[in-house]
Amino acid sequence: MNLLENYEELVAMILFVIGFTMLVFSKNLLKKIIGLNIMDTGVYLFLASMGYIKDALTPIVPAEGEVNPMDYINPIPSGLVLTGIVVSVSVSALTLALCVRLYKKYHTLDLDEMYMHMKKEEE
Amino acid sequence: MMDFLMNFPFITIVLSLFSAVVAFAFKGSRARFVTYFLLLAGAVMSCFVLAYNLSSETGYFVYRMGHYDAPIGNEISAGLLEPFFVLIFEVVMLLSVLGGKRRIFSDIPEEKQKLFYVMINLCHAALAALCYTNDIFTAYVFVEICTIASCSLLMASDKGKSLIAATRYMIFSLIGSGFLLIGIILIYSITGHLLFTNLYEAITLLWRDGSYNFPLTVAIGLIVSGLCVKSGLFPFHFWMPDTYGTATPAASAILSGVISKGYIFLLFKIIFRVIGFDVFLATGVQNILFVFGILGMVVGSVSAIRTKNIKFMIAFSSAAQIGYIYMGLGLGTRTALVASLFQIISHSLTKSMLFISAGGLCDAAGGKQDFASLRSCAHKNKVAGAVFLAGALSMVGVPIFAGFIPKLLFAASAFEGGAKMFFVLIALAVSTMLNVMYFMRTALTVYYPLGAENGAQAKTRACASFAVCTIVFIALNIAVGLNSQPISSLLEKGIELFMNVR
Amino acid sequence: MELLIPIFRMILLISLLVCAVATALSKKPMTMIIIFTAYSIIMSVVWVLLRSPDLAITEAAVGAGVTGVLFFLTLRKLHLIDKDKEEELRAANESKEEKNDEK
Amino acid sequence: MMKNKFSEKFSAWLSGEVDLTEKIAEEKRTEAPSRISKKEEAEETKIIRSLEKKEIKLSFKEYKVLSVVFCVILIGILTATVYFLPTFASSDVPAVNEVYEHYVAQGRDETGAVNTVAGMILDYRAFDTLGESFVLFTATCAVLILMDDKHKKPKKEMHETVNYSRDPIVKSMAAILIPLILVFGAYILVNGHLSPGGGFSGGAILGAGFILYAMVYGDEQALKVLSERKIKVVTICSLSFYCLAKSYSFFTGNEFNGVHSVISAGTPGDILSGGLIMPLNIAVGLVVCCTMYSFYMLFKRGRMN
Repeated sequence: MNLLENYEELVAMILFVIGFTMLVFSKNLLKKIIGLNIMDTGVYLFLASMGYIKDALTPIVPAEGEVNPMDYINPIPSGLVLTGIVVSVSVSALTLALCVRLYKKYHTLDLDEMYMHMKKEEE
Repeated sequence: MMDFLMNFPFITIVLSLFSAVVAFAFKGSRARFVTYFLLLAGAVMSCFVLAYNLSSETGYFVYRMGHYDAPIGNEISAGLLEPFFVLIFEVVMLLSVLGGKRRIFSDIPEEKQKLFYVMINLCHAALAALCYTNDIFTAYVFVEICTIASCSLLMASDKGKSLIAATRYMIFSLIGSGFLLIGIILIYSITGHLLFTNLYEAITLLWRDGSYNFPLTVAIGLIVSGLCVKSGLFPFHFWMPDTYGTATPAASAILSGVISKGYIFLLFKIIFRVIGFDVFLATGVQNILFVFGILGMVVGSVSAIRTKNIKFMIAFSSAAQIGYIYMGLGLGTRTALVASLFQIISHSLTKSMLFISAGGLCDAAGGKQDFASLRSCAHKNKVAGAVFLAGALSMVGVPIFAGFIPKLLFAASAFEGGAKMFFVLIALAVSTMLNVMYFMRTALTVYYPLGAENGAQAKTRACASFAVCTIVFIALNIAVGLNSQPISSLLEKGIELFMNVR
Repeated sequence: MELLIPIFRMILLISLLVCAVATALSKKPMTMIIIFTAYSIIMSVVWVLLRSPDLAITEAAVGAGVTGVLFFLTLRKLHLIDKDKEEELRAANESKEEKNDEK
Repeated sequence: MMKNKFSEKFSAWLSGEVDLTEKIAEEKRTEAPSRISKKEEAEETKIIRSLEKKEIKLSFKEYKVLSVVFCVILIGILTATVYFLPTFASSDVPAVNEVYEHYVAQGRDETGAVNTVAGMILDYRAFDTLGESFVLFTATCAVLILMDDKHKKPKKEMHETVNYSRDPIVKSMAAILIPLILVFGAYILVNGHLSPGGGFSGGAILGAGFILYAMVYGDEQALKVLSERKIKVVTICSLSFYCLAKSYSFFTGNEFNGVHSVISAGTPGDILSGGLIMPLNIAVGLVVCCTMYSFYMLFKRGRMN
């Protein structure tokens, strides 16, 4: 119940907002893509810090014997983040490819400028 | 033996994923037939699942994906609504792909047509998974597949315009995905569950307890707004005209008729099965949806009047129609919810029909989309003109067509809505008026009597698959319009299941 | 030792924030991407501190490795790297000329 | 007069010539309705276009202001949310519940995987992971749609790449590093159920190794080793295997089908244990590796051959 104790989550949320701002505001398409990546890592950091337990170990259990769950961190967020990282790399590859094609066509990375070029072309 | 039918939802999903790989392995146009076959098979399987659920006692079953039960493993579930909507989506996709076949050949470079069909398979898989899933993170993964695949449908046309539209669509979709993801994770962090059933229990308890009400409200708001951005509710509808206007007709029909509806269905499922409708009403998010829905209805229609491009007009009309759906959700009464679901069905059927027929009209006008060059082109392509007229009548809400029923239900539900009644009725009246205006204008334009100067032009022959598909579209539309009673009672039962059976 | 780890964690988090802001503010695409790669590497160390080595390996290979390579290839396709180089070369030449003049 | 004007306007709009909102164009038309010379028409369209442009700019501006406000609100809301969330690193959070306990305490015996994360993503929640590998497949197809210029004539690259294989430092370093990277990737891939890592990390490392190979020895050489055909075959086989294997385990997972899975978990800790986890890890790893490598090739060359 405290902002100072939850500093990890706070940083994650700030990263999310920075990324989001870049994704929405910046005119440069490359910057938008980087913003997307930062936004996603912010979310993943938030998720992974939810699974962290103080003084607990990596969830690789010994091959034999009883296992006390409290000795290990929560494996669920790790699995979800793993999925998320792969999703975000595929999305950024696709967006980068779009970016290359658009630059070849319009010689700019600004979406508004491209729009203008397109209008001109139509006329 | 009957129990074997319970495997069908999972078979639909995995088979369509598998068929995407198979279509990728094939050379040339054989990928097309894989897609047709899969959509047909999917539709048949959905029929069986629906029949099974209608005949069974509970009308609902949960299927384990793996060897472990609910909180540990993953599962999918099917009630009455899920197979019904999957069936509608499959039929619309099949008809759009068949009807837009000729334009797919002419719009998309030959070597990319195979990949276009691969993407349709993936869209199909993702939509089926979105409808059937019972796990919130699985829903996110398949939302991403749906996003990438639908963006690829757009950019397959390989023109500068469609690439820009695809980029815009992608950016809006990614904003939506970001919101959805962080909402899901907030919910996970305060409940510790990912499966719908357990989430519902945990959230109901938490809400009664009251300790996490603020994060819960924020999470619900983020999930709802993420899916709203993706489906194009009013303040986020900027991407719609470009996206739907520049794609090949089959792609725009699928994007507007199926994919945005898939997101809306997921939203319904999350609201009823995860959040619980009582908690959702208590957060007050539905009032925001109501306001934006009504604004969307009016603003979308006004924009549709102002535009000069037929496809942009249909796209803006889409924005208006999606406003209806959210308005129903915002009203929150039982009749309004049925009306919203009915609106999803009728809009899905009608809008894809309009896009396909607009493609035919534009072909007849020499590939141009503005009204001036579309003048009297319905005489050249009679089938497309007739279908467009039927679609317009359905959109406007003429009885016997499918579009009439949701408007009737909305008007009926307005009287249960208390203070919101006034706004609903006014918005319905204004929006219908505007609808009539722009569809009348289009119909008058395309049926403008042939003058001396353009009367001599040759008639373009409509290809057979186009004619058959569009006729099936009209037949379906009228069938839904005439048999509204069984469908709306099915929807009502489905909502009952959504709310009460877990 | 007990005290050092939280401090290390804080330092890493602050540098994450600094990197994120720096990417947002940088003008040259090249700088932007290099800082972003650094951001990914710091992130993978953060994963190790959060006891998720799976994520650390994946982030290092995917975030810093493959995504970085894809960004650089994009820059190369857009001929933005060469522009920077040309400018540098021009600047170097000018400074040389200035030196020559001074001589 | 007013009525007349409006009806004229309306009929013009009906026939698709003008928009109701375009006042200037409308007035011009009414001024000289009898003869519209080409020049005037051109001027008219110019005015309309400039108006449209202004409108676009204006809408972008409004949109920007809206998003600034939106972002500020977002920061506030999210910070407030963090304030209300459970404390970081404590074991008293909602996420530490029976699901977590089950995964850690019984995961080893039920799935046979010592690495709980691998057991979780490939057995308990395998449907997610199936979707995830298809995200990669979708992205590969999407990049192929965008970048594949196979059917156009290959253009000569403006800036010829430096051939690093002649550089003694790069060459000897690559000769040491590439086998190491590949072996490390394979190790992580195969040991996914025993140690940290698994399909995604191992596959990404393998892919990075192949990318390094292509960078040092040139694309042609790399394509001789890992050609387009091979990549296609490997991707298709791995994904099909994944689909079939998971269908089998989903199908047998439900009792009413009357079929029981014959795959046993094996002895935890052995290399051949964990049932389907190791083969699935390898399949996922191969898909990831091929995807990363084909991303590189498509971005670098614009084609895969």
